[in-house]
Amino acid sequence: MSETQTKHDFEPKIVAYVCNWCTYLGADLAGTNRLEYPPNIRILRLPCTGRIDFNLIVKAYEMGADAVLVSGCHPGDCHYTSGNYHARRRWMLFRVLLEGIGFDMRRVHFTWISAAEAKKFQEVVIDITEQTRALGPYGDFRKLLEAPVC
Amino acid sequence: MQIGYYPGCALHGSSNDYERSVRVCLGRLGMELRELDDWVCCGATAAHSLNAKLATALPARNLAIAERDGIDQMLAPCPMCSMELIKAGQALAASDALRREMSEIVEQKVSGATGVLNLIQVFQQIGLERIQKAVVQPLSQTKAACYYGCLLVRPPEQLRFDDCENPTSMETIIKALGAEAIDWNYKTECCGAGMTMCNEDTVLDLAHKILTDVAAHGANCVVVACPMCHVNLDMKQADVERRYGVTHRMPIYYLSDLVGMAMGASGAEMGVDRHYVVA
Amino acid sequence: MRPSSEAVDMLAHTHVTDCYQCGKCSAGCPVGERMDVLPNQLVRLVQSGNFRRAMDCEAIWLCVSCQTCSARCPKSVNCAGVLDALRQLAVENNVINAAARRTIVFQQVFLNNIRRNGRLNELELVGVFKSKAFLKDASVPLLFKDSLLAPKMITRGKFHLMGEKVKDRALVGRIFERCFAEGPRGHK
Amino acid sequence: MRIGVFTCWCGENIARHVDCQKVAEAIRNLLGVHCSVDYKYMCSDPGQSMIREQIRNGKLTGLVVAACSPHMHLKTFRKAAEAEGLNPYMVEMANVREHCAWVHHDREAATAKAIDIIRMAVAKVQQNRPLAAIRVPVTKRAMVIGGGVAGIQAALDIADAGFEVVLVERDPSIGGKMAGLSETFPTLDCSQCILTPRMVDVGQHPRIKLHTYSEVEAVNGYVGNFKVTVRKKARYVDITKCNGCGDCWNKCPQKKNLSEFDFGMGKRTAIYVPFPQAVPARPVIDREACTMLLKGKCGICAKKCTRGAINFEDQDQLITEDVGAIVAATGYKLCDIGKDEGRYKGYGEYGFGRYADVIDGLQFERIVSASGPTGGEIKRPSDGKTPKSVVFICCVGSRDDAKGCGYCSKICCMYVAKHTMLYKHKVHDGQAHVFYMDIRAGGKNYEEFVRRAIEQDGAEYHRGRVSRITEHNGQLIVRGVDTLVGEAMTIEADLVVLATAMRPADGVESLAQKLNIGYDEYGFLSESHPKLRPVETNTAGVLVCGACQAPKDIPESVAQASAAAAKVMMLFARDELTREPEVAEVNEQTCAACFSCVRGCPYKAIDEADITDRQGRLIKRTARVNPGLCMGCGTCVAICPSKSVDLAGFTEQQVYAMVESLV
Ligand SMILES: Cc1cc2nc3c(=O)[nH]c(=O)nc-3n(C[C@H](O)[C@H](O)[C@H](O)COP(=O)(O)OP(=O)(O)OC[C@H]3O[C@@H](n4cnc5c(N)ncnc54)[C@H](O)[C@@H]3O)c2cc1C
Ligand SMILES: Cc1cc2nc3c(=O)[nH]c(=O)nc-3n(C[C@H](O)[C@H](O)[C@H](O)COP(=O)(O)OP(=O)(O)OC[C@H]3O[C@@H](n4cnc5c(N)ncnc54)[C@H](O)[C@@H]3O)c2cc1C
Ligand code: SF4
Ligand code: SF4
Ligand code: SF4
Ligand code: SF4
Ligand code: SF4
Ligand code: SF4
Ligand code: SF4
Ligand code: SF4
Repeated sequence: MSETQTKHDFEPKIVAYVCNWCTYLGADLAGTNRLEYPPNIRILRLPCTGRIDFNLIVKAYEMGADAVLVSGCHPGDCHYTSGNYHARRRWMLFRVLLEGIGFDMRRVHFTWISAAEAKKFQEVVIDITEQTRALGPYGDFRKLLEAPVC
Repeated sequence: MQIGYYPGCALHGSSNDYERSVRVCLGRLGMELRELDDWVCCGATAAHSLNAKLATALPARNLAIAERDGIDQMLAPCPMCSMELIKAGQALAASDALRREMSEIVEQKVSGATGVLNLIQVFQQIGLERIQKAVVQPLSQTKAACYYGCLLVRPPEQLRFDDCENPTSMETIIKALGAEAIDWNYKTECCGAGMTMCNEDTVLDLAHKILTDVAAHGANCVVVACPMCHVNLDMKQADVERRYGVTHRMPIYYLSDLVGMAMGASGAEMGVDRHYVVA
Repeated sequence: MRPSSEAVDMLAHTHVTDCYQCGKCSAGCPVGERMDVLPNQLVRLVQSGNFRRAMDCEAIWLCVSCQTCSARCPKSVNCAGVLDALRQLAVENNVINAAARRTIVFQQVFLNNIRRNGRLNELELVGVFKSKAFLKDASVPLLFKDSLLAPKMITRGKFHLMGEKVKDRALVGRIFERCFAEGPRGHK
Repeated sequence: MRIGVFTCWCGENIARHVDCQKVAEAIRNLLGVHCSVDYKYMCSDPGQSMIREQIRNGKLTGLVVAACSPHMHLKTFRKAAEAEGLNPYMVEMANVREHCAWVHHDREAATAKAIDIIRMAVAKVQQNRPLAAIRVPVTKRAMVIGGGVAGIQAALDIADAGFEVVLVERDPSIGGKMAGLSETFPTLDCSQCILTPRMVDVGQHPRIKLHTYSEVEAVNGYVGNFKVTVRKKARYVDITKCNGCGDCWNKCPQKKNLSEFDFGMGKRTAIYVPFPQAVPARPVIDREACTMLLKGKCGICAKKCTRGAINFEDQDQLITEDVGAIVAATGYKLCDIGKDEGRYKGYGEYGFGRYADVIDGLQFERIVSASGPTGGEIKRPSDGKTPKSVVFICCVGSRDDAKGCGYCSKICCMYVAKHTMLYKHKVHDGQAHVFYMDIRAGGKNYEEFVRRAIEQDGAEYHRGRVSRITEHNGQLIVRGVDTLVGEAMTIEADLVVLATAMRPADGVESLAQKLNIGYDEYGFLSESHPKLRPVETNTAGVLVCGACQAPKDIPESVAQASAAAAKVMMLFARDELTREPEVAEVNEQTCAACFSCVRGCPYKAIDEADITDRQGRLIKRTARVNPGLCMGCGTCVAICPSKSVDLAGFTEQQVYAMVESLV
């Protein structure tokens, strides 16, 4: 991404890790219902949010993502009984960790979107894209990587 | 043993027979009462009907005095007082903001940590065994109906005292005195205490129901631990009889009366001669 | 305070919407038979916003605050607290059932008595109450009602003729002042 | 790798907003891509033929179909590949329809995104490995836990379909609650008349093995291959020798024990059969009541028994059963409102347990039942008097958040109506009163049934709850309210029957943990989906039916039981189960044996294992995934601190390759 890009014409890159059984299907339904949203998002299908560890999230920023979305089933609705419960617990730790190293928390989003919530999927994507567009490119992430980690 | 003592207006007023009974009885059991210095009225029904803040502030003043004087447990023989003190204490303990506000209003630091006990709980602390040992005149002729009224057990979440639908703690004490405790229906039914002055109809009706059920279940006296219950059942009994054209002649004792008499005190010593209905 | 279900919720520390109208409160109320509007109906009136009827009834003044209704409510609605709140709102909005005046006068006299003495002076209470109630209701018999009892009470030592007073009455006065500072109910 | 990429136009659906030719062009130059073509309808016959031809001719080793959602057609294209000898797990889809063409209208941006999506899929396929579907054999034998009407129905259905069934019942006889009911709504047919023949069928069925007086101790294994340990409690009677003559129990001097079957309304001896129609009709000795077992004195029954069936030395036995599927049908109990039980609070105000004439619904069933302790004559427990006024109270313990139970028990409205009718049919000059909050009678002929109770049999219904029951001279005083007239009311009753809440049977939580299935906050077993998978659980091969899943009446319990049986038969219709091979595997060399994964796995699919040398000496410990149990959620992968677990199909390499392709 060129340094001269202004915030105005900046097109953020957003990576979404989603659960195969809910949010992925929610996105499918958004398609079936022709609910338009900005094309900045790239969806990676995983069996369950339980599969997502934070290295994956960090990896996305490393590859130039300006924001990351993690989305799975509503609490209690997990296809795998309690996979998303484990995910939630880990994210809580992850959050503390990220905040600790000075990570910009406005660039990571966790939501629950069920297979029926096409509208919600659309709204979330629009919302995140706009927010990230306003924030500008996440150039600072490189600096974070280079900073000494205890 | 020493314990803090909050008599409340009733025990220093028309129910001074109750105060005397409590003092004599607990004295005999070696329990010394340390009266709260310069205590104020708890506000009773009037405060919480008319001004919510006052309903906390008045009890808070008393709790503040107790805390200042290092009293960590006190007896409030009137259940109305004890409920108001407990409610205020719990509200204070739960809220930092309220503690600050109330400390300002009553001009004294108050945290709500003081334990408030009713008369039955004090007997429980003394211990059944100790009471039993002190009994010299078992009350073998007594068939008592224990009457708790409403405020000894309700609201249950706050008072956390006995089973609020079928309390038995008074019966346990009565039995230890060699008396019989009969089972009856209206142990926790209200006698209309707060309405004595302004709605006599209600009070007489409730008292009548209670006295009738007591008699129907074969009791020869009623035991209470509340000054208001005593007023309504004892002082007003003649009115009940006149109104409903019946004769109850049912003596009403304070729990401490029976404990005292079982320990050998005379009726006069316990103040029983000052009751309206005499056995 | 304007009557609203939020106001009642706030004053009673409860949620009136939780009530599903089972009537258990009314079934157990010791004075239910005398009430013109039953406790469950009062909760319903609050739910549906019909405050005039709820405040104007006699029932809220017949309630003896025994807490039976709240203790047994399957939805943990503080029904006794709702009646308490309705009483406060009724006084504040001056919608008071005629039959209830006496009760309010009594409570006001009671508080004044404490404000002055710090403790209750029963003789003064009875005296003032009876003259006030007399003025308001003109119910002459009431004036003499307990006078039948009074002599007996005195002979039995049940009345302190002088009554007790606390030492620091000035402080009691200040406590009252502070509690009434934000209005007669103690809050805005 | 030789990857073929096939971009579909989906008619106009994709092509309208994505320039498919441009996409195919852009992809052609990617590393590993052998060919890249676009076509109008990939899923059509000609489309699939073209793909197969390319696989054959181009010797493709990987396939990406850029088209619709994988939930739509991944299976289709994997099948096509398999037909050409290409491992189906070398096929991936790129979702350029639902996630791209249908939601973006800017053609240029949509085309760019489509290219990105396909690049991710190509990157993934490059890391794919051929996988073989996991095949597991099926033990065609089922276990049913709980022998109430639901368990009986499930067992008979499965056995009649030709499979063996092991039925485990905790009590000495099967039959459950229904065996003790009088007549049943909405038809009022005699409960025992319709149930006992079914019980006999179970007892005599050549393919049903019955373990009564037994409980499940442990469950191991996975769908198709469970190993269940059953504890057979000491019965002190050898039922293979016993012929049920009754000489023993007729002579037993310990006659004053409360009968469980009569819910305490009748008495039984220390050696007893729970009821005459019991299956098996063999006695059991109550070890808490028999003086021989307690104090070593008596032994009369053993002397009377001509067949030498009594054995005071009997011990509990553990038996292992191999089964392929398990049906839980453990039913319900009525809550005890006499005392506080954990989260549930008692009803001191109703005096249950204090007043003899305040009873619950099941006790009333025994009083009206022809086989009951009163021979079907309605007599009240305290003094045997015929009650002339009976008050029935609905929703006791149900719909009462304050007492800890917010749900509706669903059947009581119906059985209360039934009780008022049965009462009126037996006591013509009696009056039944009902206090209710709402009448819930949503079944075939149910509303009509309730109306009949009111219109024909004169039951008086009062809308309102009861606040207090007291007793006066042998009369119960019921204080309630009729909110419809707005009046508190008092009824003097000779008998009060409480419709108490239905709760799951005792011990169901521990059974659920053994079976690794869920249960709700009240302890009812959880179905997999309330509408679409109502008898399945989240553990493959474990089914639920009857009142253990939620309050239910007999018709519903039986319908569910047959549904559960059908699911079992579906499983047994195959010799082998194939399971998606997308399961986890532990790298045992690097595993640090921290066992975080063991604790984290929602399916208990990971075990702790020892690696030993040939002499049996421990080399190291490791985690090991049981591929039969693993459902492929990937939780363990994310948890493992040493990165020693990986999930086939979604390996670290695959996922990272996808992210990296996004640069
Ligand atoms: C008062 C009353 C009247 C009713 N009247 C009617 C009616 O008229 N019509 C109608 O349709 N329905 C009626 N019902 C409902 C009916 O009783 C139930 O629908 C039915 O009994 C449910 O059957 P079930 O097999 O699921 O449970 P249950 O009958 O409870 O059977 C469960 C069985 O599992 C056993 N068990 C429990 N735990 C274990 C364990 N861990 N291991 C092994 N075994 C175990 C139990 O011992 C029992 O034998 C009535 C219910 C009540 C309370
Ligand atoms: C307003 C409303 C809201 C509802 N909401 C819910 C809800 O939130 N949750 C819920 O669980 N349930 C709900 N339901 C109930 C739900 O709709 C039904 O339970 C369910 O649809 C029944 O499914 P079915 O297959 O039995 O019948 P149907 O859905 O009616 O399907 C029957 C099919 O058979 C076809 N058919 C009919 N006759 C013939 C014939 N002679 N030959 C060939 N085909 C024929 C029909 O065309 C139809 O396709 C609701 C119902 C209503 C009315
Ligand atoms: S008992 Fe509670 S839920 Fe029932 S009517 Fe009264 S307030 Fe409402
Ligand atoms: S608190 Fe009032 S309304 Fe409630 S039961 Fe008692 S008297 Fe009735
Ligand atoms: S006497 Fe023996 S054979 Fe007869 S029922 Fe008893 S145990 Fe069985
Ligand atoms: S040994 Fe036990 S079971 Fe047998 S007859 Fe004696 S008491 Fe009854
Ligand atoms: S079925 Fe009827 S009686 Fe039973 S809980 Fe539900 S509403 Fe109450
Ligand atoms: S007909 Fe429908 S709306 Fe009416 S009671 Fe039945 S379920 Fe409810
Ligand atoms: S989490 Fe990783 S290191 Fe720990 S036991 Fe499991 S596989 Fe081994
Ligand atoms: S993938 Fe999920 S089910 Fe499989 S072993 Fe790992 S955590 Fe358990």
